[in-house]
Amino acid sequence: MTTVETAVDMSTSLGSAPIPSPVLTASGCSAFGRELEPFDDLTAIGAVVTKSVQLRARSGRPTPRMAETPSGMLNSIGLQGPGIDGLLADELPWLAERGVRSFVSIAGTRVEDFAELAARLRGVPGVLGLEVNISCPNVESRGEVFACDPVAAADVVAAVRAAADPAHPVYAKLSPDVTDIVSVARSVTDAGADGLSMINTLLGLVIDPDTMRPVLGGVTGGLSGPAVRPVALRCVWQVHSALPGVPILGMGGIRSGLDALQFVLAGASAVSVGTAVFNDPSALSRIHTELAAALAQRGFASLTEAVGYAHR
Amino acid sequence: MTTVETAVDMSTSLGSAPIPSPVLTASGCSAFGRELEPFDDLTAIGAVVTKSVQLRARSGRPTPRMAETPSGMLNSIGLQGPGIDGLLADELPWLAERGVRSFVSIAGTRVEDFAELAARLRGVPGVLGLEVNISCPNVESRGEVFACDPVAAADVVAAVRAAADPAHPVYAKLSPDVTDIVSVARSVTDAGADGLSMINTLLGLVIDPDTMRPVLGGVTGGLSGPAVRPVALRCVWQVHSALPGVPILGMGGIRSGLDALQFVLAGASAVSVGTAVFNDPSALSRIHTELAAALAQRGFASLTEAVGYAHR
Amino acid sequence: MSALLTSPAPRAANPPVQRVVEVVARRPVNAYVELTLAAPEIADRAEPGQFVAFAIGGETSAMLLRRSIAIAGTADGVVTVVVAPHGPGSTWLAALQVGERVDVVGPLGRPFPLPEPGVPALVVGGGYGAAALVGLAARLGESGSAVAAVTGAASADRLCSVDELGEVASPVAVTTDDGSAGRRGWVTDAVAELIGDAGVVYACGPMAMLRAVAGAATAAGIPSYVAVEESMACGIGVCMTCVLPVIGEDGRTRFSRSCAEGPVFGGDRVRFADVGTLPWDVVGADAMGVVAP
Amino acid sequence: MSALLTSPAPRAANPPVQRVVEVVARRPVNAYVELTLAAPEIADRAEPGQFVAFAIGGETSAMLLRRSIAIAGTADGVVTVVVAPHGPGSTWLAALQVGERVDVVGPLGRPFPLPEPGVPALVVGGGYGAAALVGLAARLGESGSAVAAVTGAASADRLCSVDELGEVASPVAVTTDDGSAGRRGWVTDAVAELIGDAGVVYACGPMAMLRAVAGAATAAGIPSYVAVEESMACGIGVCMTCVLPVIGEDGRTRFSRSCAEGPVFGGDRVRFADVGTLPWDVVGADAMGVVAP
Ligand SMILES: Cc1cc2nc3c(=O)[nH]c(=O)nc-3n(C[C@H](O)[C@H](O)[C@H](O)COP(=O)(O)OP(=O)(O)OC[C@H]3O[C@@H](n4cnc5c(N)ncnc54)[C@H](O)[C@@H]3O)c2cc1C
Ligand SMILES: Cc1cc2nc3c(=O)[nH]c(=O)nc-3n(C[C@H](O)[C@H](O)[C@H](O)COP(=O)(O)OP(=O)(O)OC[C@H]3O[C@@H](n4cnc5c(N)ncnc54)[C@H](O)[C@@H]3O)c2cc1C
Ligand SMILES: Cc1cc2nc3c(=O)[nH]c(=O)nc-3n(C[C@H](O)[C@H](O)[C@H](O)COP(=O)(O)O)c2cc1C
Ligand SMILES: Cc1cc2nc3c(=O)[nH]c(=O)nc-3n(C[C@H](O)[C@H](O)[C@H](O)COP(=O)(O)O)c2cc1C
Ligand code: FES
Ligand code: FES
Repeated sequence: MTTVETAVDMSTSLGSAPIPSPVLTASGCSAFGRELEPFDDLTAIGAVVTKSVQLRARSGRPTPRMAETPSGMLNSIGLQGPGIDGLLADELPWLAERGVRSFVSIAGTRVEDFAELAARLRGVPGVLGLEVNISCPNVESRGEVFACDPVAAADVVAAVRAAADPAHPVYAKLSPDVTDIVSVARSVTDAGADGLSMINTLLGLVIDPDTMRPVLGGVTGGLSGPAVRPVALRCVWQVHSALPGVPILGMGGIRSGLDALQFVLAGASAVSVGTAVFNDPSALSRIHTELAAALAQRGFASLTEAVGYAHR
Repeated sequence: MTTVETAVDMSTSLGSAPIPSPVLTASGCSAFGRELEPFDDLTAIGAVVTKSVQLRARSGRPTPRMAETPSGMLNSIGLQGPGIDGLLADELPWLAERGVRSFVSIAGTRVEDFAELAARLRGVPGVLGLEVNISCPNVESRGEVFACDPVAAADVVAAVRAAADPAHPVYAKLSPDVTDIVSVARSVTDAGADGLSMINTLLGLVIDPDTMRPVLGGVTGGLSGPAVRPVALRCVWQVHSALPGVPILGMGGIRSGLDALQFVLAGASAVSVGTAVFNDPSALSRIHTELAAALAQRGFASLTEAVGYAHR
Repeated sequence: MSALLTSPAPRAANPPVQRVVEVVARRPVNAYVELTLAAPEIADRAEPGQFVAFAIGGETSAMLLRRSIAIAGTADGVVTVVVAPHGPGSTWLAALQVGERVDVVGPLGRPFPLPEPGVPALVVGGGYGAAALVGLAARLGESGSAVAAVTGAASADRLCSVDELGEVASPVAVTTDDGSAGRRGWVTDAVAELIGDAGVVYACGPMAMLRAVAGAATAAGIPSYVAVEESMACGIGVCMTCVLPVIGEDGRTRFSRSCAEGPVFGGDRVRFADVGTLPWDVVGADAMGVVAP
Repeated sequence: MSALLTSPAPRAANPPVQRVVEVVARRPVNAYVELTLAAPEIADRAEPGQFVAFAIGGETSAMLLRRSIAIAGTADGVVTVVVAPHGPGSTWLAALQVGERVDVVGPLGRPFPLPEPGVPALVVGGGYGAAALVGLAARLGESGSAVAAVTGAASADRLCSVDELGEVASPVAVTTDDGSAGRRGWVTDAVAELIGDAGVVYACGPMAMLRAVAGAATAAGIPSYVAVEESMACGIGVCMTCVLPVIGEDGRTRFSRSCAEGPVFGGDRVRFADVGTLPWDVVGADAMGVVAP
């Protein structure tokens, strides 16, 4: 297997930032990386995509925060986290000291929040770039989610791109819960996004047959896991065919190297593994190995050759 | 079990049309009912929702037409069917002779097609009402799907309601692939829909790791099965809270009586069972029995008492 | 009006049933696994050429779709199938142990139509496809037909039911692509030699083989019946995923369901070259926007 | 600055491992099933109070989330767990047979902190929760503590590890809600009688019981440690689904992860009454829009 692997050049990049592996964590599915240390070599994966951080520390929502669903799960964490100060003081240094690359996910409820976060992250050691989680309610527009409105999404991305470290690629993370994901993708790339992360969770709901009420404290939650993989692949496919030049960080139900391969063939130049980590904490390393082997078996000399190959 | 069942009044209605059971087939998942005869008492279920019919006979798409996915499947049949003449000549009489209620799904690519189909179905024996499958490309608008545009969807529904037998309730079948399903629901009910069927499949894609191309001849396909259940329940929940007076035929991943119960509690007054029939051809009868037992265990005297109960 | 050598296979005599049945015997056969199921109601109803459809992985399985498997044989109260572990579903099936229970629907599909008594027959099986022909060959023998058999596979370990065929047919020609058993080459080589004595040909196996055998039979003016394998979601005729372009009694081509109008089709009625495409002359192709050239 | 009787439980000495292990013994115990796993690396690392997390249903399973199960005991190379069949996941676990293999991660979570040598201890177990206390009681005994035990359940068939506790603790008081075994009533009745002699209390079982026992201990001015059960998606600390409002060293309440900061918490640090709510004084509640009353 090892020989098979080393035959394939697995290096790729996030915008301008080179990474040795196309396999990354997914925001919110590996916290800030520490807990995976017993299971994965974090310096070998592409990057740790950190849990979306906001300006202030957040408690997150009351429990229950999750429900298992067929081949997936529903979550409603409410972005529990330390806030940007805690991130800069504790989490990012821990990763930097160990030589682990971080791709920092930022979130907010106002355009200015996003911009301020981007500014605070300028020049921070170990930070490769930013993933902008626009699947958040926009307080200035009756709580409509930024990602569901091409204009609001573009405003956020433009503000972040302007405020961010010029060396930091800015990826906009898209929601699949839209009528036309290509128009959102086009709008945010026009606004300066260097790449696109897709997909975030689908809005879902589960009712507890015993209490006869929604399981989640937040009523609705985000659906993730292999159940959503066909939707994620469709989004990556549509956006790559419309905007072939835009790098895509693909995710949504990736559990194996062959799942990751589907995303690469559809147009993703890197992938995030989220829910699968809950099932298998060593999924990241395993998927890297399986993907390398799958590429070798198919005669690819490098990962980049396979990106978008299914559109040929 | 039987005693438990008979304790609950399972009768409900599709708009003005009363039915003895809330469990129906899903359009396209039981053809025209015949093949289920060895497995289910078709006169005992709510109705057979027939495969969407168009004006002309259709061959459907080339194979491959399906791909299995985690807890679901992707299909791209292309509405193969006999056309309205064949339906009226062969299929509906077969159902009527046996006293099986039919709820006829109609589809088209132009508003006039839908209206003509509705007119052709006036006063046909055994036909309870119409389900309008607006998840079809609108040839008059660059192939955009009717269901994804509140105005186009309303045009179809208004035309169908005007042309249809006044005794036939008209249900509009909504697609989950929209940014705001409530606005589509509102628009079609304002246009005269007597009820809403939700959800149709989600647009998805699967790539064959061997051919390294999309599995389906049609490239993308419709995702169905338990994988999509949380999305379907969310749609039913959102629409029932916004439009509590509008009857909902709920569907999407129903496999057991407890799954059906979730839809009822979320606001559905009847349910369709689709993909689960492929897994278990006797699913319809089983789910009716399981749902009746579940309602009895929870102290409901009738199904209707439980409709929307989770919103209390 | 059709100038074809075959008529469409008629419906089976009995409707299918759905049962949860026990595995009463399990036997590895080369690359395959032979499972014997206690399923009297299916055994009584089944005719050669029909198949069963298994639910996979139990209640908590992520695999919803049934897997179709040809009936290899029936005896008092039991049904035998031969499973080739391929992907997750057939691998799960092949791993079933004696005493375990599985949900099965059958018998499904249309059986092989039998010729007039005494008409000499040639049965041709590829890989595990040979298993499905043993029952047919026996039935043909009983009705007075002389039965010759050809069975082939890529290699010796992919051959199947050679001994069983020996008991009900003769000669039995065996071919393997690599020569690891029988004669080196394809079944079609052996078919070419034996087809002259046949009044009807039956085939079961990979699509490419069916196409070649049907072509040879039709060229020789001999009717042939093939049992096809198309990807199936339901197996009972309700989903329309399993269609092939097949020429009907009226000479018109329709997308016919392999599970309901098949799996047995007249070899000269399946438009093998057009599988996976939408020819303009298929009924309803015009409504799909396909225009005659 | 905190006036509480307990300090937060310290981290475990060893990191977890992930292994596919074999079931080497299976024993039904009343309503439960005791599984023994050949897992030397986990056995060597585990400390009382920690748990393991099992993957459910294999490759083709529709259940992605691991199921957390307390470690009931460890002996040379093996780990023992007691599973109560409840929903699909625990039912699948409980059905595992000797020789079958399962993917397990552990040991996870923080162990019970041990008192100064010689401090008398009371261990209180509810239902299968008692199993997790056997190893702790033994460890306490070795370090010179007198150990009393209370174990209770709804009915006799839901009791667990009574004999095992008898070997490492005395007295062992048994209660059942229906009086079908031991004394009729709740564990709290027996706890009330024995708590006076205890310098520290340990409890494992349903939340309601933990709340009552912790309340009694705190009221008596005795430190208590409880092992909680919160719904967990990952078990390793990365998903944030398993949080409870817990008072920290600094006296401030945070949503703490049961899997990483727990499952063992100081009984006077868990705000049982606020579980499932978002109190205004939880760190970061203000950012959620919750304002002080
Ligand atoms: C009428 C009929 C009779 C058959 N008889 C036998 C038999 O006797 N022994 C045997 O081993 N196999 C037989 N097959 C093939 C068997 O159904 C497939 O090998 C099996 O479905 C593959 O499933 P999988 O999960 O292992 O593979 P996967 O590739 O994971 O299957 C994925 C999906 O594709 C479908 N699929 C994949 N390959 C085939 C195929 N060759 N034919 C039909 N569907 C396929 C599956 O049903 C499933 O829905 C028969 C198929 C048909 C249609
Ligand atoms: C630290 C810890 C230790 C545990 N120790 C044991 C033990 O020793 N023996 C034992 O039988 N059980 C134990 N449990 C409970 C066990 O994890 C659940 O009973 C089991 O997860 C239920 O899964 P299910 O699929 O059977 O039920 P379902 O209700 O179908 O589970 C659905 C989801 O809810 C979660 N869930 C349901 N009930 C519980 C619960 N009580 N606690 C946590 N999560 C739950 C499941 O993990 C799953 O994600 C423990 C739980 C935790 C957190
Ligand atoms: C428990 C959980 C928490 C998540 N938190 C975040 C988050 O904070 N920010 C974000 O952008 N996405 C978040 N996501 C979405 C994932 O990053 C990912 O987009 C989605 O889960 C699909 O990938 P998967 O199927 O591999 O999990 C979260 C997902 C889960 C399951
Ligand atoms: C094979 C297949 C064919 C379908 N054909 C139709 C159709 O013709 N018209 C329609 O409105 N919906 C069609 N659907 C969608 C179903 O009616 C249903 O809305 C969807 O599958 C969700 O329900 P389920 O998860 O129970 O299958 C089809 C679904 C499948 C799987
Ligand atoms: S497999 Fe469903 S119609 Fe043939
Ligand atoms: S279960 Fe995932 S953080 Fe505790």
